[in-house]
Amino acid sequence: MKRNAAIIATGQTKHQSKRNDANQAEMVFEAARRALEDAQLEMKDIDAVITDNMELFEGRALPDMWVAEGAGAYMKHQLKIATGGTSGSSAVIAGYYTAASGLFDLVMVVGFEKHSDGHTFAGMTLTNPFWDRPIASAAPGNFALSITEYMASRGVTQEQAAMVAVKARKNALNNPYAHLHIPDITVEKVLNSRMIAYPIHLLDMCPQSDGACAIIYASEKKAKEFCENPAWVKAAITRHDTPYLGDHIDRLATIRTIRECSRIIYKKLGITDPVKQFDVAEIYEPVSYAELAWYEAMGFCEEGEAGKLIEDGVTSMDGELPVNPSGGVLSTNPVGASGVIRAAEGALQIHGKAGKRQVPDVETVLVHGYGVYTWCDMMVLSSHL
Amino acid sequence: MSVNEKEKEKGKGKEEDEEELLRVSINMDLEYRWSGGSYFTKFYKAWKEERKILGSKCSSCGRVYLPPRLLCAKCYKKIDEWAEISDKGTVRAYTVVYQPFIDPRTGKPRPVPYGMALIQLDGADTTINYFLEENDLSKMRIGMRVQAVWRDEIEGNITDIKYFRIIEE
Amino acid sequence: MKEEEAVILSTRILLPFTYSVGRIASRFFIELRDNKKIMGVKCPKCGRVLVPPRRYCGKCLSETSEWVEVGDKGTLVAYTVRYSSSPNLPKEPPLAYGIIKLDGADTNIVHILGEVDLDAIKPGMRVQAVFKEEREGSILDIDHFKPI
Amino acid sequence: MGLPERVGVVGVAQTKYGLKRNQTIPEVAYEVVTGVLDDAGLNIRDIENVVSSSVDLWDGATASGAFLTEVVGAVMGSETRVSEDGILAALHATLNILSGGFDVVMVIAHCLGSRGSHYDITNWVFDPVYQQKLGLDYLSSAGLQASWYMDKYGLSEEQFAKVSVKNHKNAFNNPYAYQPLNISVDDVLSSEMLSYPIKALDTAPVSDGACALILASEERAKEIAREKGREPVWIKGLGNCYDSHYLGDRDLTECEALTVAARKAYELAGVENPIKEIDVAEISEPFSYQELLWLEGLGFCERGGAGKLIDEGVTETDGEIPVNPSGGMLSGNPYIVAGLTRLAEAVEQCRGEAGDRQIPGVETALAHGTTGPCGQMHCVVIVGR
Repeated sequence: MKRNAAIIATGQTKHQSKRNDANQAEMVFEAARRALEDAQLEMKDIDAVITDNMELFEGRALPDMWVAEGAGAYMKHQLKIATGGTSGSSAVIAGYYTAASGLFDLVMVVGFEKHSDGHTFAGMTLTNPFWDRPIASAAPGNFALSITEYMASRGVTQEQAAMVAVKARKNALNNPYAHLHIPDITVEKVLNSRMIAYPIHLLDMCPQSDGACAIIYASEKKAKEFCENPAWVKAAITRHDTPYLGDHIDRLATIRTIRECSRIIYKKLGITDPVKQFDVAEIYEPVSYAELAWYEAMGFCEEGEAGKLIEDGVTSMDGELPVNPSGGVLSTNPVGASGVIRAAEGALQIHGKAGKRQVPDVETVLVHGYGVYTWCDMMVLSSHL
Repeated sequence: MSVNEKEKEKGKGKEEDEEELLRVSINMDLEYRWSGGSYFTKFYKAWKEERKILGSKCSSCGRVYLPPRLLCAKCYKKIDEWAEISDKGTVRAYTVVYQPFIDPRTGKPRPVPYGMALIQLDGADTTINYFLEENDLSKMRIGMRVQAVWRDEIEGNITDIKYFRIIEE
Repeated sequence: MKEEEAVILSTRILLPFTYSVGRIASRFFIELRDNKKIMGVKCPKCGRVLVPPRRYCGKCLSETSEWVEVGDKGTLVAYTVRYSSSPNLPKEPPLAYGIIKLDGADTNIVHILGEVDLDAIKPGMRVQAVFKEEREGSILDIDHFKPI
Repeated sequence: MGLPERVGVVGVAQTKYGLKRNQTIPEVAYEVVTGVLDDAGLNIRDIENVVSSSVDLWDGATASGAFLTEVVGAVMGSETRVSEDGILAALHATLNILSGGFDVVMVIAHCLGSRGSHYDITNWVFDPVYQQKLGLDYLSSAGLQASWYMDKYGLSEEQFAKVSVKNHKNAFNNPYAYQPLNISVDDVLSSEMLSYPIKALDTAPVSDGACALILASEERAKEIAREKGREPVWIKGLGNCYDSHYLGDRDLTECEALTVAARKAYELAGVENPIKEIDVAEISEPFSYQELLWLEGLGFCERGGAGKLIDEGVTETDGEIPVNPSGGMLSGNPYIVAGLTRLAEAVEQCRGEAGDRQIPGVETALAHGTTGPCGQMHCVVIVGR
């Protein structure tokens, strides 16, 4: 990169299942206002706005035409990013390039989804009608398929997956913005929850949330002006793969996009032992099993050792590498916002503003976004320029 | 009840009880005309007229793809060969879906539960996700053999296959 | 390949959406529905009275809070007469739309013009809201604006 | 001031526009991908990132950018999608390069306008709270804008019709144009009234197609162009600006967002007097009156003065500022693609490779794209030699 940029502020709504009191644009407004307040900025200070969401989940064409006004885009550079489940993380990366372009100093990125307005699962089935649209079964069904393969190839158990679900929901109790707050969560409770698609129990799956999340980037020359501990972007990368579910045999175990992103980013930054060298990871785990698969792909453990990693508590709040102190996607999932939330939560850890979910002395954070069966975005944030 | 519904019940705020908050209903009814292009046209012609399943075969790496497609992404090469694929295959992954959701093709909920699998048809390098006749989990395993059960009337689209049936070989 | 040779699939996307309008628009619609009143909100920063009302002023991004009743009468700023049909039109074409500056508002409102000779519509003419008999709490509770 | 570094356009390709009712999205896209690689003399593996532009509701599928992943060579590659007019994808690709993130980026936009219903889809752009239920779409809202424009500045339907006559005539020189037509002002005036004052021949026909560009950093651009015996065409300035969504909030006759976008682009490009310094302009005009209104927003004349420009032949191919020698959108470019087509045309003009539509001695060209109803968002790009 020719220029640097840092995340200097964040803002999010209290994510919940149904926001009757606010429409889509108003939720975006809430998140944007909070991000401005976090940096003590006025909207006029912002040079560019990037929005993202999933159009067919709420049935909108060019939804930014309506909602970007809530993000303060009036008379500014604005554009909307949409790449499926990775929309949020793609918008985060787009914001980074915008802030590092030398043309804009302060860039607002806002992602949102208002599932209660729409039909998320229906939207997910709108694949190629010549092929699998009549069969496509949205996130639970699609994941369930890949999970039966994954369990067979790696010997992961339902109990181990449930431990991931429990970790996420326990962490969420420390996050006032998280959607699900389930104080009495236990492995038994997860395993006894309703089966939505074998072997996924209801509590193995992410919720569907109404929510918005904003981050503000600053260029190198402005970052220190508005933020004591800017979260500098050290690397960002995207890898996509073919768009048919059936192309990806043993998808979770192989997930070559995450492996490739990790390999490139780790090489660039000299990361040889991610569990030791990252202080926090905020990763995109729509289902408990995915987090285990991503551990392997991200090199947090040896192949097939993900179950042991969660059992040993390595990724819990007091472990060596806390994964998703925010509660993760398993606790909060407004899809278009989820990738932005990962970056916001990662940045909050570096800002030292993560409240009860703060991990001490955070210097390096891994941020990850996931969508469209296998697509991957990755970013590393650091307290050091 | 889903997590969302449960939470809604529990978390019904005081404010919401006192305050009338409105919604507007707008029904989406959009019609689209999709062309099969060169590859789905060839595929469904063979499917309808000869009851054959054809995969796109990359002449460079030899991979056989379902669904048929314009090019092999691995070789970045346009595909012009075809390979005949069996309607029998091996289950690589399976599930039973219990979660209901609206099918946007009809605007109505899709009936649940249903069995579904990723099936590697004999002769293909990729899998097809499709319904299983069976929806009893205890009868499913990875590696089991299945065969397509076709409808009597073949119209030339994917739903001409009713489902895949578990077979013994 | 000739067009008629391609396999064609006609698909529909059928989904019943319900959009929450939010607290501010709810109040606006309730006033339309229950009291046949048209309400705006005032931006605390720039002082504009925004009609229809919203939670934030798009120009200042400040939160609005002060309610102001505006008139049900106003002045036509611009219009069109829509002739070509579309399933989305709330009335059969030809259908006139107007951009209307309501008395006391700083922004305009777009709505349908009715009880009007389509050839005699002129910018600058005075118009007044005509409410539906059966009102449900939506922008269509105003049936149309008529010339006065 | 100028751009921090130079970014060059080293490849352009367009499909012939028209009804491609027998083709799929990958097929339409593949034509311009191979075309643009060939034009630039590059291999698909030379492309470091792809910025595509498409919209789910136009494509009729969720995350429909995925239909491109294989054909743009982004399987295990880097790709993102901007859901706007394609010119914004080019703008975003420019930021990608300026940031130093990539040296060679492909930009591609596609739209099969004939796949869905234009009236239906554009109705879903309007906010569901106040505007969508009124049945507004791009056509009715354009009628409001056009009649207001006539009323305020005294323009006439004849002047709008002249734009349509000019552009359909220009299209005869453009092998990619869909509808070159020999029509008279009377033909336009007597064509079917769609939404007063807009008549059938005042509107862009429904069409299908795609357009692609390759952008590169200064050094790479020079190398790539040298191989083809060319100089790169440089991005000299760009600006993009978003306006309020509610039609009632905007003075639709002033197109303020365009003025702001143009000012930014001119500042970067060092343009002080556009009509003197710009040799040719390609402007997105889905409706004939918009070419005139946008000319005012772009500062080619005083407010209300564009009628005189068309009356006096200033915007004809032999006039002082030829506008849309390609035939423009009125001769048939789909939404989403249109702005990128304008940029491709501007580049061809600067190269001197625009064939029969070439304006002699072009040094500096302007390309314009717009998204949303009544030009809610505008993007201006200045390119030059």
